Amino acid sequence: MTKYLLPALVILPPVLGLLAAFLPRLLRWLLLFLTALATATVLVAVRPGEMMPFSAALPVDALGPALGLHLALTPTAWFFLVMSSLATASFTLFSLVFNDERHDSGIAPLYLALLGFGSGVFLAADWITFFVCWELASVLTLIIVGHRRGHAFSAGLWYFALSALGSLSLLAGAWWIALHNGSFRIDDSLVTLTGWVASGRAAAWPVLGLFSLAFLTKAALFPFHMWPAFAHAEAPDDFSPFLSGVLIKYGIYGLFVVWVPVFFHTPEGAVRTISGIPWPLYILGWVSALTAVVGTLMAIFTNDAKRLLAWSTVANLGYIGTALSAHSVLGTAAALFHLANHMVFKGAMFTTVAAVKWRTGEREMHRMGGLALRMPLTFMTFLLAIIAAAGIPPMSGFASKWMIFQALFEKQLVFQATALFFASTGAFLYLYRALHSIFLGQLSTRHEHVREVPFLMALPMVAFMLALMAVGFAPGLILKPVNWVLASHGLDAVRSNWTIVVGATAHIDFATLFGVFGFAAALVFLFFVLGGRRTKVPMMDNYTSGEDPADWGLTPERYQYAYAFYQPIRVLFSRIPLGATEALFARVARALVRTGSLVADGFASAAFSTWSILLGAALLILFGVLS
Amino acid sequence: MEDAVLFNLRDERQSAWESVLNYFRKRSMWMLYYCTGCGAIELPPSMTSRYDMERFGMGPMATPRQADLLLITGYLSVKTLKRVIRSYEQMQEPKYVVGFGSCPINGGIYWDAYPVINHLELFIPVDMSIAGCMPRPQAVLDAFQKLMDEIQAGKAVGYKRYRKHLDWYKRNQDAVLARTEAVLEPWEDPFSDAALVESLWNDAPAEVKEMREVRHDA
Amino acid sequence: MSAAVAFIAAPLAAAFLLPLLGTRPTWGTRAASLLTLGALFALGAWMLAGPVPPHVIVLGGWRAPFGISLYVDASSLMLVTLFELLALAALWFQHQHGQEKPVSFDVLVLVLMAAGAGAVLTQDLFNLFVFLEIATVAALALSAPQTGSPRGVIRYWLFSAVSGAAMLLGIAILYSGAGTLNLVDLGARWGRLAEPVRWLSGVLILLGFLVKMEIMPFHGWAPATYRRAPSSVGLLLSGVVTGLAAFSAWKFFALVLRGGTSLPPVSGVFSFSQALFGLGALTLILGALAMLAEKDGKRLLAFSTISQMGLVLMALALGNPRAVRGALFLVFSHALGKSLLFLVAGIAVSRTRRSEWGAWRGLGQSSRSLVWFWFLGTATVVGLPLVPGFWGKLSFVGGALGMGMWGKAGVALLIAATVAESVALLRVGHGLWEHADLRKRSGDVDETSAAAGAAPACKACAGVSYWAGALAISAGILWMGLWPATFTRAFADTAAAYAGDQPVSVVRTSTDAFAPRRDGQGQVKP
Amino acid sequence: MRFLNMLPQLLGVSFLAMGLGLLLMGLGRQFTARLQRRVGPPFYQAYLDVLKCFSKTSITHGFVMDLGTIMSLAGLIATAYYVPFVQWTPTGSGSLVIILYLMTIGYLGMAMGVSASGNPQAPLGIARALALMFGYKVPLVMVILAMIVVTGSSDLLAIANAQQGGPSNWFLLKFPIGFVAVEIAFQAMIGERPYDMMIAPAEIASGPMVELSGKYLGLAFLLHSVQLYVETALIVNLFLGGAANPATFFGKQVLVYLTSMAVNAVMARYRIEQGIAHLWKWAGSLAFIQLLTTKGGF
Repeated sequence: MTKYLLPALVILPPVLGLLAAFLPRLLRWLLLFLTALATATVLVAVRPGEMMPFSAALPVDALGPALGLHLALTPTAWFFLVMSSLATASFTLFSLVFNDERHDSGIAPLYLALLGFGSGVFLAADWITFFVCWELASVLTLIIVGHRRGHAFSAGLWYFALSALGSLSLLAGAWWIALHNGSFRIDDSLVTLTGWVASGRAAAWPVLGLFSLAFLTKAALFPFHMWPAFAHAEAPDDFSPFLSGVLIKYGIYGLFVVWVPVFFHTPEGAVRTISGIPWPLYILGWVSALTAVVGTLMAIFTNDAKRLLAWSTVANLGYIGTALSAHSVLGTAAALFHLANHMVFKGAMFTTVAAVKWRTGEREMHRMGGLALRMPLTFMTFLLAIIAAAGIPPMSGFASKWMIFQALFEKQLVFQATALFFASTGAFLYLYRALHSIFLGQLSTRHEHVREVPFLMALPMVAFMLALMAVGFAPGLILKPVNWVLASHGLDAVRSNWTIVVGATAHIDFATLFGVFGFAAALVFLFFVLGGRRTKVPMMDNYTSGEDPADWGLTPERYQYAYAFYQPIRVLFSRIPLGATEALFARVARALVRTGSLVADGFASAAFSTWSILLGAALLILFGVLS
Repeated sequence: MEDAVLFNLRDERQSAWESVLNYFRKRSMWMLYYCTGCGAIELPPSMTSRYDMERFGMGPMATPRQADLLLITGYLSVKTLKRVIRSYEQMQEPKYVVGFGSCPINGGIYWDAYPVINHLELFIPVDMSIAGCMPRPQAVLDAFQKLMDEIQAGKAVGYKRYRKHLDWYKRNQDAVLARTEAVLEPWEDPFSDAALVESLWNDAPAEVKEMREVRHDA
Repeated sequence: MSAAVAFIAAPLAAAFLLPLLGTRPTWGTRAASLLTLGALFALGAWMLAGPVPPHVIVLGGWRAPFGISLYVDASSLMLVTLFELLALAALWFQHQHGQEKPVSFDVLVLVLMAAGAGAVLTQDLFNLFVFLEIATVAALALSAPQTGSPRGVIRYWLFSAVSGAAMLLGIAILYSGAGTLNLVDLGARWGRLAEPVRWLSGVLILLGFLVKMEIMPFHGWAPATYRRAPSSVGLLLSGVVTGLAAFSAWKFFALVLRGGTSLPPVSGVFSFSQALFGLGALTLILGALAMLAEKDGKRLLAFSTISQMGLVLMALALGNPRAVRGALFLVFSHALGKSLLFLVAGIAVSRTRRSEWGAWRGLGQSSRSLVWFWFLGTATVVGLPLVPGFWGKLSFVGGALGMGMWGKAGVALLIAATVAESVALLRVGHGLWEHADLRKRSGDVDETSAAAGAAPACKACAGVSYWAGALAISAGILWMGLWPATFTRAFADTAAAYAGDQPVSVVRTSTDAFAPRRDGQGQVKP
Repeated sequence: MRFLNMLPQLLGVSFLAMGLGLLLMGLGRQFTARLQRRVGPPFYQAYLDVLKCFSKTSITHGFVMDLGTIMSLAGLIATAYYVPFVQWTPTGSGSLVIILYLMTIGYLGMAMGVSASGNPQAPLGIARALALMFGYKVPLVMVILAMIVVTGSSDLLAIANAQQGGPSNWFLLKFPIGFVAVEIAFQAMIGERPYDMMIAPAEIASGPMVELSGKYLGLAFLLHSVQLYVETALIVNLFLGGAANPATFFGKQVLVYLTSMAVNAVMARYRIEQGIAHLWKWAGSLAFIQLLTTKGGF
């Protein structure tokens, strides 16, 4: 029975997806939710060691290396799978209600299939299985994101083009190694690759580069950082949490799986180091830090709520990449920890934004405002999520950010740390902006009658809030599994218990942190109660220099500061070409199309063809005669 | 309990706790100055190094929400009255009003101008009026000192009067603010008619009247 | 097992007999031609169901190298069966959706099939040439538009004429040098030929193949022809004609040039295979780029074919077993996928009367199948996982990476071209899917498509032929994608045989029997 | 259990922070008055102001405003628990990362509370404050990183302990460039001129505080006082070697604050983008130089 559990995780959801295509709307989404829930339950119940690896050879002989469906539940895969399936279960519960008659995006069958291939990415034990799942997941994402119209499709296409570029490179890398060791198995090829790196073989670097291209594009690290802003923003609203919370982590999973063995298990001195760090990691560190900075700045300047969150995802992937590249136990653990946290808080944020859009139909932030009064639970979820996202104690995000900084301090990567602090401060800016523009300020008259989300939709939100607080209180909840992952890679554990984490230059008791904040809050609440009587006044009763707003036709919509919120910063950055990479890509695309049209129109002309055939033949013959 | 305090302001005895609070209130008066008239020119010297209002804990504030003290620094027209009332109502209790110069008292030299309000006390309670055209900073500071004494003594309770007799104040305000509405017909100027003003005063609650008499005596 | 002869004989016979039923198309003529193709497909399927031991059929009792010898094995049989399937789909589709054509159309398709099967099966270079020429002439006649500019066809004719002449010249030179035209025989003697002979004949014969495979810069005829020809003919051109050209080219490479890579570098600079590889790479990438810019749906598909053939040529030029296997896979997957795309394009064109893909927007709203089939075709052509193209590309990448810098550069180009190609094809697919109301809003409404969308004439409805063809092709795609083992094994066997293992040695023995006598004539130095 | 034992100390530090902060404010106003040749308010003026505020009635625009206001002061007070006072903190930890991030929750609370008021001038002020934060956080962090490199600890207690044994060991002498950078940043952190654009009473009606009345204003005052306490203590611990007794410690805090007030008294206000640019240009480059010379490379 357990033998077939792994393939069932991969194959059953797509089959169910096919089935779901013939079901009525509600049942489709119910099936999706139940599948996600079942996956999560199964994975939480098992331990990595208990699962037999699954292997079924595909009779494609005569290709050289054996092909087949090889699956294994390594601790790393288990960690990623548990985190992502728990998050996915919440997202799909939200989707179940979200996709009512009016909002049905019809993606449930594809979403189901995606769940299976997603699990396949984590479970794959050979590169071909990995590639197949990876590529099919990309295609499904393209369809899900792009099946709507106009913008959405170009967004999906951006995503797919980059993804295809990366995944084909991955395939090439896998082959490169397989040509030498005759195996597509991931562990075999990593052993070989590690050996190459250790022995200083030149081929190691292009192979590593080919692998990394796939992961870097998927993880949206610089200079591939622009696709989430399109794809995550244009995806169906209830799918964006999955896209941003789970799907983008495949890239980090790949980086983790390939880079950790290669750089932790090569002897000292085999790879040139910069600042005590192998040079590829050092470069990755800077690339990630740059990603964090650029993502943050773009998020500050955007006015579209989903786009803002997408850029925030990019920035967070930057943190994760920087942590991973610190080349230490602490950094690796911090990367995994932050990744898990990001799943929750970004999932929560996208979910709340989806809920708001569900109720109001708005996405542009300046068209909303004051919704905290109408959707208090959604507001609280968003608030806790941004506290976590900005890395503010006592929510979960602080714990992982603290570890990231500890890792950087340990290696004295102070300039990267500065970049991350910069990004982190910026994160506070754009997150507050989102909070303010959506939930605070004046309530638009159009949204007078907006109601809170229904119970089933609120359920995942409550789950997110609990998770954020629980992890903020006891980071050990995540750090214990992280330690298992580290152990499986032969690394030391992070020194921690449920609530205390020991870093390189300091240690923190998160329970105390939680407690003292609670105490301070209680004290201040006492002051608050002791103070004079307070009266609630209407929102438009404001200081207006003595003017009566009604006199000059002021409406709540106009009495809201939300558009071009950080104009001064924009002015400061007006000289810095933040959109340069995007423009460059667009320019390359235009040049390609121009070349294409030259080929299509020019080279295909009769004159050109005739002359080319005559000239070619003449030259060849002449050449032949001469020789 | 609040209401009990309000009943008879003459006979009110303040609790010890209230008098402690009043100490803080008098020692930290934050002003909102409504610089409509010439009195505004007296404030900078009062605030800056020469007379240094800050030594009494007084200072300017940006919005009525934060302020304790509303300064009406000169004449008021009908239109500015509307703003004054809104600002006054946005201030939080306890709050005090000080009228500068003759204009808030009786219109001063503008007493017969059509847009000018002659009796500020008809519309909002005034806790202290400073005679003069204009009063010099010495007089201004003197008035503040007196106001502080009254606060400590629990006598500067215009805000309570306003709350208690709100309907009377509102009626007066409405009567005059009606003139800010656009009209096509020329109207009788009610405030040039001393009889109307007097009739408004005749309807005044006793304790408001009494305040007026006290003022006149002074 | 001479049943394989039927693939050549039966369509030819049917083609001769068909006009007897009348020159105007009737129910009878249509049924007859379809039945012939159907029967041949069934025959192929039946033969493939059992084991197919490789064997040589010598026609007319003449032994090699003098007679027409056919070499039948699993791969060639599969290809021929596939051709029959495609022809069946194309012809039925034409009957139901295309403009009405005279019986000669059916005759031409049958002739094309006979020639195609002949070219795939034959072992003789001259026969190969003849079959290729017959196929070309048939295709040429098929693609002549009834109305509109014949420019494309004229260009096609020009190209085929020149290349045919060149090929014939090359064959003549080769014959004068080697004294045989049997491919295996030629292979045995190739190394002993004088260099100028090898060179001249090689260049001229390859020129013929290159033109038929639409390799740049000899592709000029293709886009114009595809655009003007009916979609069913596009299907045949793309699926059958290029496919058989590629397969024949491979035979020439594998049997005569012995693996392709064994060509000596010319003057120490450049070898044939490198030149071919370069041309293939150029075709691959430029074709894909052209797709990005192309506005016309059928020309887009033409460039896709061009690009794919570039890849096939690259793989053949590498000559590495993995690469060759990839090339064969690609020939199959391309034939399947492109046919599906042409079927969809055919429906789209017949509905909108426009071949610009921009005009096809929103068609998928009324019939979703167009989108799904387009998507499946795209997946097959660009090689998404679990469709045949994937196995082809997987194999190619493995083969190419083992070939040094050239191979690696080829892989890089493949990646770039695949991305460009998928973008171009997916864009069209999404256009099919897009809501019609969007079109109105964005302002690029054209009245033809709007009118067609409003009330499609019943002639333009997706009929049985479309569904049957598309489903059959999809089944083929899924079978090949999910169970590639059958094909891999067949390709491996064929490649091994061509590389000089037992099955072909039967033929070679017969060749060797004559070797001393020819040797005695002193034409060839041992 | 450990936490319960901690409670009295926490309470003490809470009042200490508020008390000393208010005292600093009073002294600062007195000092400014003296600079301007005025008598000025008494040194205990700030206490009077706060108590008066709490004695007044107030308005609220909804639960978010209450929540935000409470959250803001709670965040700052919690920060004070991690800032060493005379080489001691009630929590036993002086982690700089906690201090830097815990302070942020105060700002978030404030920002949330005031923007819930619905007055657009409040978020306008907050936007300026946050933009300014963008400006001063980076130089500050760079200097702190330089110290972490040297001391090998990100615990403020350890950093203060490393400077024991007389003024010659103070990091003021070891990191003179960094000290200048932090002083500039400090001016922006406490929002004094030339960096008081987020308040700008005549321009945006005191920005964040525009709708604060009564106890809300009182809490904002306390917030500012705790902020002053925390930030001056931060500088004292970072550069002036902490102190051996409370009086010395407070004396150093006063010194730091009065320096800043002296600058405040003679400067005019920057525009917001000028302010950020100035911070990045001067404080930023000084801090960068400091960090580069300390680390000796990237």
